Amino acid sequence: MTNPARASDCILRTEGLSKEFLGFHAVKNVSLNIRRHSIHALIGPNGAGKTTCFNLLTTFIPASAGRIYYNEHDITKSDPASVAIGGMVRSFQISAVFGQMSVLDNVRVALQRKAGGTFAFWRSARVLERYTGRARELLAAVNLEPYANFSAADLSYGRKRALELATTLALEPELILLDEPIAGLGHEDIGPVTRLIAQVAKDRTVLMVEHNMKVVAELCDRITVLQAGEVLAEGSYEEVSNDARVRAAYVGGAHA
Amino acid sequence: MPEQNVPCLEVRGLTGFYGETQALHGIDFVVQPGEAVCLLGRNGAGKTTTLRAVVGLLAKRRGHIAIDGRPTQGMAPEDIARLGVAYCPEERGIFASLDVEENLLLPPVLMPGGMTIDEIYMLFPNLKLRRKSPGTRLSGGEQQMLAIARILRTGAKLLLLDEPTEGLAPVIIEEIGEAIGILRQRGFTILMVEQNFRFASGVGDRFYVIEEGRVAEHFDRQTLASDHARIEALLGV
Amino acid sequence: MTATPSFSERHWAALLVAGALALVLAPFVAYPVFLMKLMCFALLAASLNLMVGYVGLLSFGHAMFFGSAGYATAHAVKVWGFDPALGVLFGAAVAAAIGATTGALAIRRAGIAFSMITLACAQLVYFIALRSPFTGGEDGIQNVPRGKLLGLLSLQDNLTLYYVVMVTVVAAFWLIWRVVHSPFGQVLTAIRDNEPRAISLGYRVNRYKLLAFTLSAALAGLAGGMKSIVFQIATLTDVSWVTSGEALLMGIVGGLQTMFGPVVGAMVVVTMANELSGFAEAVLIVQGAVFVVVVMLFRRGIVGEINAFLARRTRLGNTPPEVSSTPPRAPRAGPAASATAREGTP
Amino acid sequence: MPDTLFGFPLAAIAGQVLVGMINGSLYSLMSLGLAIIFGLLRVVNFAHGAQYMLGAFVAWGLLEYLGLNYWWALVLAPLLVGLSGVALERTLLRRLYHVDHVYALLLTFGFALILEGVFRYKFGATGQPYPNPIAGGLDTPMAFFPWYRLWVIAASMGMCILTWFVIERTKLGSYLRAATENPNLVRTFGVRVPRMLMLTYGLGVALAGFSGVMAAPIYQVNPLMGSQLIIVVFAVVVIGGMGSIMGAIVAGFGLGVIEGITKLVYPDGAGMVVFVVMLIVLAVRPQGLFGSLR
Amino acid sequence: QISDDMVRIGLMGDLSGPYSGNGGPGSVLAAKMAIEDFGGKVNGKPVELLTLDDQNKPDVGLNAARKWLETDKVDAIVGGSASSIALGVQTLMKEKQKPYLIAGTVTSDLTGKACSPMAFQFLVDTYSLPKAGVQTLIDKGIKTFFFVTVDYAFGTALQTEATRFIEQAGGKVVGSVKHPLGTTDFSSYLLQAQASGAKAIVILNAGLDLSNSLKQAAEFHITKGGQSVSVFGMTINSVAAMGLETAQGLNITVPFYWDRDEASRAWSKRFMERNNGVVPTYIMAGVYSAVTHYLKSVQAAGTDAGPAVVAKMKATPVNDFMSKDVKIREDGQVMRPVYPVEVKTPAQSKGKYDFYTIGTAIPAEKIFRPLSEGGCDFVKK
Ligand SMILES: Nc1ncnc2c1ncn2[C@@H]1O[C@H](COP(=O)(O)OP(=O)(O)OP(=O)(O)O)[C@@H](O)[C@H]1O
Ligand SMILES: Nc1ncnc2c1ncn2[C@@H]1O[C@H](COP(=O)(O)OP(=O)(O)OP(=O)(O)O)[C@@H](O)[C@H]1O
Ligand SMILES: CC(C)C[C@H](N)C(=O)O
Ligand SMILES: [Mg+2]
Ligand SMILES: [Mg+2]
Repeated sequence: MTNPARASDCILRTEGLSKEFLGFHAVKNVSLNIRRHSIHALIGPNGAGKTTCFNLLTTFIPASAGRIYYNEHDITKSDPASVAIGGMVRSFQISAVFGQMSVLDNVRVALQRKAGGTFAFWRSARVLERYTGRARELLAAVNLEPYANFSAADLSYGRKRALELATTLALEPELILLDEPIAGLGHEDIGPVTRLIAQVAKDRTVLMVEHNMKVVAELCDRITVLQAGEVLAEGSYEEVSNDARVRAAYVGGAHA
Repeated sequence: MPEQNVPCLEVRGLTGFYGETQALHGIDFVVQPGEAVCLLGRNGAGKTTTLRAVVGLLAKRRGHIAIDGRPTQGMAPEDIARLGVAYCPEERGIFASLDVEENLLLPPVLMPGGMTIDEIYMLFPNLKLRRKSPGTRLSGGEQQMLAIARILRTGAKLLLLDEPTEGLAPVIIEEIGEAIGILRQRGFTILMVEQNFRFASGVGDRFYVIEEGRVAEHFDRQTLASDHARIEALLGV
Repeated sequence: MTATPSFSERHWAALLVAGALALVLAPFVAYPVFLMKLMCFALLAASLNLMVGYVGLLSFGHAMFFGSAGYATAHAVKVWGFDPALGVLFGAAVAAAIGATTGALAIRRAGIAFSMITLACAQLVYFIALRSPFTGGEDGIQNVPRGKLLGLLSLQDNLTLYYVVMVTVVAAFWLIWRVVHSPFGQVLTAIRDNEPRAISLGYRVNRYKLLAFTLSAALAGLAGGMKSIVFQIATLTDVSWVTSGEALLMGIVGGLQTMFGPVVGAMVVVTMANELSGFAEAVLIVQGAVFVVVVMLFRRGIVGEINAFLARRTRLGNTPPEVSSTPPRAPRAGPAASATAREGTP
Repeated sequence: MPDTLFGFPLAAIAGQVLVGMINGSLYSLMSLGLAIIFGLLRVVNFAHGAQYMLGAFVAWGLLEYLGLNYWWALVLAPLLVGLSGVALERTLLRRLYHVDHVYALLLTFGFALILEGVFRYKFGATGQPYPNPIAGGLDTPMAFFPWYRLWVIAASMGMCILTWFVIERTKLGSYLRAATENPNLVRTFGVRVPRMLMLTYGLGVALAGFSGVMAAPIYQVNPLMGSQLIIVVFAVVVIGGMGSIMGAIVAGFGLGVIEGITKLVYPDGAGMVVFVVMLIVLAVRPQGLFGSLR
Repeated sequence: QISDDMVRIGLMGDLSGPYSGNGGPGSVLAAKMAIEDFGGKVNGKPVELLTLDDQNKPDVGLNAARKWLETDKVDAIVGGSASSIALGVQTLMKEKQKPYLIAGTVTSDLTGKACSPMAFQFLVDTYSLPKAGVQTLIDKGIKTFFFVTVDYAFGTALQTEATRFIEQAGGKVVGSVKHPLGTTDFSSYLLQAQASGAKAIVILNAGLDLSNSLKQAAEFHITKGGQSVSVFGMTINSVAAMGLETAQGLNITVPFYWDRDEASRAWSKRFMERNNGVVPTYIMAGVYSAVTHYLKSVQAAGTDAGPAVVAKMKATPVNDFMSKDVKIREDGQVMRPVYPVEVKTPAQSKGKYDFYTIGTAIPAEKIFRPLSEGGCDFVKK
């Protein structure tokens, strides 16, 4: 299923990625090929190792075996901050915003990282004004402009998700990793967030974990199904959803 | 509905506060013994808060709550629990310092009639596999299973489940639906908060829609079939 | 920034002018040595506050910076014949070096563990001070000459020294204010708020924390160095955990996460100790009681409570609710944290 | 049998190991109490030293005013000190569980200052002597080992094992551990959590009181005895791993012995060796020997 | 003339710590008694007593002394606890030209290397204490010594002087170990001393430290191998603290013992009545002596100006219940005789504080360091 010949098309590639927790193999020999400018989904039953994969890819935890190549650079031994600096940014399953800061500052903190000068303790915070314009643009893109001066903690769940996306985008990542972006959202929010993801995915690559098959079907170009830490199947939504093994392991009978 | 016997849970004019802000503005509903009742509603409507008020975790609550006819105003959570109520919280509340099995065995058995460990493992084989793993090392979905499994042992007759299917794979959701069916056969009463309407409509007898801390709508399974359009509009499904 | 109280610029200007005037006139009203002591402790408390209030890490070992800088300055000035200014800077540099070393160990842990590690490091420094020959053990380094500032201005006179100390302390406070309101300060806030998220944005958080810790140590050292010049003695008291505790008490009484809390706290605590001097046990009892009362009744501290009060008033007056002088929120093991724990900190 | 080892007289080594074990006993008992309280309540009980001192004073008071001997004190003093802990928990500490843990630390710190101050006010900083309840000793050719000190070692070990068993191997222990993490949730299971936390604090404090009684005949009964010990014990707790019961016990005895040996090899370093060990351990294992990086 | 119409005496001591039994509150009482006995007034001007707990911390003592002199107009400071503090205060008093009446702190540097024209040593020092002690031990045929020493100015000075005496007498110091002030557990130090095999284990500390170390020495049977435990200086409160059972047989020298003669018994009786029946130490007696002599000199000089009073004090012999016609040497040493005493066995003791068998007085010239050896800079050679 993997095709090393076209490796250069891939922004992110793993070879035999494995993770063992005290004798328990959470991820076994997973080889992923994430094509540039695609939306790629990672699905699978609970405990299949999806989140662990994310943690491995972003080097939040070290791999037990295998290699990770990001733009053909080996980042297996890197650290999370460097990975982010390199252009691969993740979001968290539980919404992650800086609650005590204003919505605008949330985005500016990200812009600031990109621009540097973050150790400048002798300079006035006013130098950050120069990021305000760009920050507002980003907020506008996710319909958060009106809330720019709100404390992030006061936002509703859906808006926090949107803010998180805006913050992530501020770093202009090449590759965005989203862990269950839809989970916990009310029905009325699912549509907008789905559209938002589709929108930000332009010119970038997205790798996401999601249980909501409707959303996966709508968004994703390619799907990898994990089961018990191993790749069970890979392909387009049609291919995967018609795979008998996948249906047995994940989708279940009622969902045709 | 047979109204003469005492309801398993009765809530009248329930108001509740987080500090200064009011989250519940007078909620009324009843749950009869053996029923499965669903609370629906948008994010932030007050569903979780309602459950927390019932189990006594919401300190600032006013109004009437009675379990099997016994008012619980002013009672501590542990005393309410002893009336036969068990709660599975939204954020799961798995204990990191206990392994899976310890988590499972933690809640004391309140009354006879709960499931046995073997039955539980049959229902959730993942848990058996990860039996000795620290509770919070489980995947998100596994933790959800554990949280539900944990209260099935206690024999509590009234189960409060807050979004039991969040983050679960479709197959597992199906299994949970079956489990709820089994529980009802055994005479358990279930009050559940659900965002997954498809799932809820499969298992619930009656539905309350909560909006801004009030009950905005109430319907039952019959209506669900007959008045589909209205409900779709209501919930934006 | 969260710590800026919301009342208007004009109020602030008036307050600053009044404060400046008070500082200039104070030595004519009060005993200058007492005032200098007060300022040194205010700076110590403020440096600690930088860690506790703005980085969210409670150091229980700030005395190690304060005290070792005291020794370094005393030694440099007395034995090597350094100029007092140079001596104090040397003290601050030594403190910064100790800060960088201990910080590298301590910042790897958060919350209570961080506090315990700093406490233990401080205790190690204490024992070194107790045993090593150059500190004079129990005797301390005594008879430290006050000398001449830059070889010109004799500091023998209390009043002269007072103004020198005052200018230094004001400058140091300005620096703290600047740090908090700088791009760097912004990053610190973000890290305190949500560390995993800050990492995922590409911040190497430990470096920021370490820099903050080192800065804080240097400032504590500055205070300690000056104190040894003022009192002409460097002793074990200044490296002992009691001093760390007092610095913390000042911060808490005045209000963490506020700029002037440490000043007010130092005023209260130092005055109290002064009034009760001669009754060591009474000092203990009163300090203990103050801790208990503040913790139980007004956790925001004096300045924090005032800010909150002003904020409430302005909010009624329809200005946007920009203020929060909430007590610091360090990482906790609450339900929310345990839910995120697996995601955030594998 | 050679009478020196690495150039040090064997008698001296044996003596220092014994002394180390005695100190280690107290370190273990004290850090055990701290570990229980920290592990379960997430409270760094800064008053632990003061409560240890209280234990010693209660023992002394029982003897002085009521004529009750050591063995009575060994039972009564921990009980009384534990009750005082319960009172503190009920009236003040309990209200701080919902705010940052730092405040509980500060509260107990303040409480410790008050206790120490009051006792200094009442009794001065001069110690009160407490008679040795078991006279005599084991006379070996190497050194003379007083019975009482040997008893302290044995009794502490017994107490440590008992406590460890209760917390790690019983149902009560798992309630306690769960209640630490999410007390409210455990309450909804029908477990009386507030009462449990209160008793836990009482138990931890009683251990401090017990250590105090143990220490009384060895050291003087002195208002300062607690604050002198507590900081070292904190280091022991950090080395063992905060909140780890096994860690507290192992690190306590281990460090006692290491300290004893250091007194012989490099006396000037004896006061610091605990802290040096701590730094080394932290550099290698930030969470401490038995701690988890939770 | 009396400055600001008031004579203010500051009494500094360890009022609550390990040395509080030696001086502490008892010294305060002694100073009060001295002022009362003097009539509460000098030349019609009231005498005021200020007290301070220096907590044995140099910074506390020094800061307070500075404040006393700079803002509270204190005319003289009396007392002392730890030598480390005294050395600092000494410098300050020299700078401010105010009399410093030392009674309670004993490093011999105060009249030697660090001497000051404004200072007086009213009692013994770290030269005189071991001088007799070493001789006693050497006379018993003891040749090897091991020190357990408190680690600060006092202990260091005591050990240096003792070592010199021992070496002069042909003895040998085989080792020593230092402990911090306020140690509670001495067992490891003692075991080390025991393992050294030295014939005499000498404890060079004071106050609480001293009673603790001696008690633990007994507990560990340190002397079972034929070694002996000795001390060179000790105040009577330590004997009370450790009990005669432990202290019996120790030989020390003291400048005062309550039961020595009629005058000392009479004064001590008055003192004990006001001190809960607790016996005065020689330090407390010394404070009384110092305050009395100071007030007399102020009266005679007609002023409280430092240099004038100091001149008067040095010119006048000290006369009180402790001592008769005792001169003050140029370097400030009060040349009083000292008494060798041996601690009684419990059987010998007949009353509550019947602790010592007292020997014949050693004249001051025999026991204090000769002026020429002190190295005091302002003393004319
Ligand atoms: N730190 C860890 N220690 C031990 N086991 C772990 C750890 N992290 C994850 N696991 C185990 O690895 C397996 C994979 O977990 P992971 O979180 O990757 O699942 P997932 O696919 O994200 O599932 P879900 O959809 O439920 O979130 C699970 O069985 C989990 O228990
Ligand atoms: N701890 C809290 N402090 C303050 N306000 C809260 C707290 N928890 C909930 N709220 C507020 O109370 C209201 C009701 O919240 P609740 O959690 O009951 O909603 P919900 O219906 O369960 O929503 P969801 O579907 O997102 O879980 C919301 O407006 C929410 O912001
Ligand atoms: C004999 C002692 C009271 C002497 C005192 N401890 C000193 O430091 O000088
Ligand atoms: Mg997951
Ligand atoms: Mg909810």
